[in-house]
Amino acid sequence: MAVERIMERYTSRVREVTLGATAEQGGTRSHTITVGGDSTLPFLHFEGEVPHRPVLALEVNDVPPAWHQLLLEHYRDVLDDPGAWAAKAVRQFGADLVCLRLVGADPDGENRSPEECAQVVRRVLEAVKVPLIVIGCGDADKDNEVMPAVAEAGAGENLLLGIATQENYKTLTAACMVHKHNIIAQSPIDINICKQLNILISEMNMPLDRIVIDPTLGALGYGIEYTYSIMERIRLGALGGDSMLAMPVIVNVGYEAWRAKEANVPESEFPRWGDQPTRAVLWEAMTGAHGLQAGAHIVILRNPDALRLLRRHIEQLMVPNRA
Amino acid sequence: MAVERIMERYTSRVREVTLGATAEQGGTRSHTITVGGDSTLPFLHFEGEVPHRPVLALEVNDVPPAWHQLLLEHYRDVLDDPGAWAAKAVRQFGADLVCLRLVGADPDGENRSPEECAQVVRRVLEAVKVPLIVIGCGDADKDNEVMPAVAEAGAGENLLLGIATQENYKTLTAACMVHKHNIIAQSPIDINICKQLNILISEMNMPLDRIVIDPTLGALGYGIEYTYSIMERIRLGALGGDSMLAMPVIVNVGYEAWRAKEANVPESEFPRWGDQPTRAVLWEAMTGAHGLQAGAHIVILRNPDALRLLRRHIEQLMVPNRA
Amino acid sequence: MILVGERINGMFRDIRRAIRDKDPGPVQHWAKRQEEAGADYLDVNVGPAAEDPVEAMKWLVQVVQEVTEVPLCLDSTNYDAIEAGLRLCKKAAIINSVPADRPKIERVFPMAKEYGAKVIGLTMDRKGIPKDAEARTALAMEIVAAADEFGFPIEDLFIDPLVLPVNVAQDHGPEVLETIRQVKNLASPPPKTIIGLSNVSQKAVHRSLVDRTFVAMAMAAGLDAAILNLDDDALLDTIATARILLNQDVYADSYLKVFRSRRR
Amino acid sequence: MILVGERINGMFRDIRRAIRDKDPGPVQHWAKRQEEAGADYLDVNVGPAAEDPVEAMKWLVQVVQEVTEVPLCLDSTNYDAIEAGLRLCKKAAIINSVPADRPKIERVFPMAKEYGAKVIGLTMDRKGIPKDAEARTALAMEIVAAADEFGFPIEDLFIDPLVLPVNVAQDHGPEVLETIRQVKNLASPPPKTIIGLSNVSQKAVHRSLVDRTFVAMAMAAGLDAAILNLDDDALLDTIATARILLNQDVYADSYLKVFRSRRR
Repeated sequence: MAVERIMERYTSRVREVTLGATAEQGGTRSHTITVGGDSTLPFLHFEGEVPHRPVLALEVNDVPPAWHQLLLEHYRDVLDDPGAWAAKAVRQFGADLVCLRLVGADPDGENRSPEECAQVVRRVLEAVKVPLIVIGCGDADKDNEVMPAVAEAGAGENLLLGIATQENYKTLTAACMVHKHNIIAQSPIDINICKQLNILISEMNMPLDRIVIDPTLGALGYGIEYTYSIMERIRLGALGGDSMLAMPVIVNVGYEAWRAKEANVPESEFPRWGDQPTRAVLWEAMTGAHGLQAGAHIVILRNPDALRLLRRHIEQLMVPNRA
Repeated sequence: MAVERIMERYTSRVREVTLGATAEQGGTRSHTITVGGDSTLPFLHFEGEVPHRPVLALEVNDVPPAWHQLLLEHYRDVLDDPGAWAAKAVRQFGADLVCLRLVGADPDGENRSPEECAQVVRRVLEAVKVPLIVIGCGDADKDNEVMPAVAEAGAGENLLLGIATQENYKTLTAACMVHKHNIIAQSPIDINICKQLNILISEMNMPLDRIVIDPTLGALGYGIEYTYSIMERIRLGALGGDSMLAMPVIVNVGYEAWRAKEANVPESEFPRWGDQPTRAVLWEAMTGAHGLQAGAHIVILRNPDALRLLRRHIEQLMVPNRA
Repeated sequence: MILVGERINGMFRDIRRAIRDKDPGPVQHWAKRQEEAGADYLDVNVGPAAEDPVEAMKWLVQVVQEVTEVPLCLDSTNYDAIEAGLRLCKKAAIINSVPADRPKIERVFPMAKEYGAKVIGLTMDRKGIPKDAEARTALAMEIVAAADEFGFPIEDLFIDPLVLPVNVAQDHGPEVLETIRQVKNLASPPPKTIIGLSNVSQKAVHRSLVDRTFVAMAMAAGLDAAILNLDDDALLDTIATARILLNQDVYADSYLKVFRSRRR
Repeated sequence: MILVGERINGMFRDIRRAIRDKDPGPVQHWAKRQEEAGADYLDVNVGPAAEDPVEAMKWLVQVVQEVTEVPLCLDSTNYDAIEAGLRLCKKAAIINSVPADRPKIERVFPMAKEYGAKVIGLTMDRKGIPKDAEARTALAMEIVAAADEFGFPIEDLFIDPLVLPVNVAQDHGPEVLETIRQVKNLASPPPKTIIGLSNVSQKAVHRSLVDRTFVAMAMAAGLDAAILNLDDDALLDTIATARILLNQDVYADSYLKVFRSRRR
């Protein structure tokens, strides 16, 4: 019996966003990276186009982070030098891009000045030639001082800057508009706030093709199913013509996966959970794989071993499965 | 096989309106007449109550009318005296009430003064002791002069005065309110205007139980089916709880039936239509019977022979048909 | 449309305080005000904060009945509170509500029969509120069957398909509308349908617009009753207009005014 | 919802004069204005008074297309006028309309195929507009069958169940809503449904209220398109809200603004 192949026809597609700028575009990157453009659900090549493979970023901090030993081992030689750290992430571990997190700006931590932060960004831009993501320390007021300086320091480089939230998006949006960067719009696993934030940012006249959605991924075991349903609705919205949801999606997998007890506790504490190093890698990789299945275009990781696993996974997912 | 008897249950009923006032009520009538109160469609005694039998009025004019010979024959001896005419209508022909039409007020006719008209009303009130209906000449401006005088002349008698229309209802309503009469609210075979007019009248603070609906009956052969559907909807509205449609209904059958060619043309002109006198009586009686079936509570007639036929018909319709 | 005023509810601060301080003022204010706006029933809910729900319900019922004869809709998950209220009700009340949960069904229907009360049945069970219309209707069917079993008249049963806020559970909206449509086919005569309208706009902007748009849609699907904000004139105008468009009231140019003043 | 702007119609005095005087001003004013309000199509009707409907239609189509790229809905009972208009249309148009009347069907569907136009089919025949939903749906079925026979894609067929003024034909309202519901079951894929919304409030008071209440009800029944007054902001807000409540657009606090600006 012949099986009828039911295919969906979508009217729209996810918008493309390009990160980085080459010399002729006014920047210093060796190449640009374009994400998005999908005209179907993730990896359903037989139904529509998935023109760009998802990209993987490794996280770099401006100060040595309080990460798990297992992670720190990979970066021990470069923890004091974000430029060297970024270079290692790209050259040794094969990251498509670098996500620089300016933890040092935190007023409860080192409380670095905007100029110091801008200096770090310059350093990293010199050290690597891939497009750059820069994320603030998370303190809204401080980020509103730091990020404009970062945007200025990176002028011409077409950075991806974050993180804009519904409560705090105006300063960052303005900085991105003035210096022509892209913006990460983050919502707390809530499609309505996600859409509303995109509207608010676009109402400041930010072009829609310079916004990337961070839907706030839950890690494996921590609400990952709920994130999936939100991300699926975002994609369906985009495919159905909702221009305020038709942005590429970024997910912060390293950060979320390592917040989970399952990635951190030693085997001695939960013998039945098995070897912790293996488990931690898998926890991060599986969280990332889930993000891809749900529609992520940029995945931020911490563990180079997780990156390696995901890289192979993406290759398989991108094999055409057209009818 | 047992047949299931499906019965409707209505939540409301037609409002009762009482016409006339006895001495102890401040008037001079020998009795009052109450119409309405139905809690079902016309004559479905098995479904609800039909507490009052419909009543029949005969039309009396204040000046000799240009009626068909056949009609005039019945009234030849009283045409010049509305009081005597009314008395004949009641005593000889058995009318339940008299409908005095003040044709003489017409500015294009005798153009009688309000006081002259009031005088006629007084004369008729003296001549008969049944409740009285008084209708103006049809000229809106003139009726607005005449009817207040009539209302004053009939103060205490709880008359039924007409005709209020959507374009001209305020003066008559005010007169009815001041002198405590009932009002006829006429609409042109249009349930929406019918309802709207009742609303307008009631917004002047006229009590709803002093309004009688004249839906403008079409004669047999002249849109009678359409009138039926409007009257049916009025009744269904009343039974369904629409207080602005829950008024008793009056129909002007004599006037309408005699406007029809079928009542008037001699047999010589249309031999196949048969004997004109018989035909004219039947035309009026059938139009009246239709009005009753459609839900009329007061039927105004001209021909005493038609009245006699309808009287017998009503007796049969009022035989209980409860299960 | 049967309109149930939502305002006498301990969720509102003034009513919560009134219950705490035994101050009849705010309660009677809203009782009168909702009556004037045309309430067919007044919902009475002691709120989650009431210390003694039974006493609070008794007090509310008494205080409300001092100023109005509009019948009540006793709204509580505490059936002792409801029963205490029913004992005091001068007119046949509505019990709000019972889910498709057997022990609660067994408590509610006999009580409703004893006091001649109507009942609101919720399309939810112990597992919660299902999303799709079929599952909601199946739960409604369970309640209809239970009513039948207890000899409770189906015309006195209101099925509430449970409206959820549009800004967090948008996909429930069409399912609720479809449930209303399906429930009208469950029995002959069918049960009535009712919704807690204001839920749909909870924490949304343009609350009145959302409420009145949804009520028109629900009325088109066959809605019989709603618990709602009678202080919202635009909402009442929409209901009046929907009734006209559904041919439930006869159109007249003054239909809005007539609808507003129908209780006076 | 596919929104068709109703304003370029010789029934309106300014357009009638514009056609008579060959003055493009009012026509182009309304073309731009309706485009800005979010029109997906612009209805173009020369009106009953046009001396030469064919020439008038050609002129209207040309004049409108000078200022906007919004596709057109050619509205006439004169099929020569429609064909003359189709020849000039730069984008696929809608033919408004064909009744369930064989000679007209035989004229319209081949013409629609030739010009790649969509078609509005009316649920009426030579005998007029039936009252009840079943008879309306039966006429819709005839048109669907005809479309099929002529190899016309059902997705490009709009069924218009013919809304009548509420103040003279109130009993048609619920039948129209039921027809919309039934038509969606006539084929797979089903034909689309469309109404001439402003008809419902013709000569009624509170026109905007009546229009927007009815459109919400019709959307709940499955309406796909409407020919309407795009100058009515409250109406557009209701449509935006109904789309949210039907889960057709994702809710965001700014949804009204987004809906209004979706074409800009």
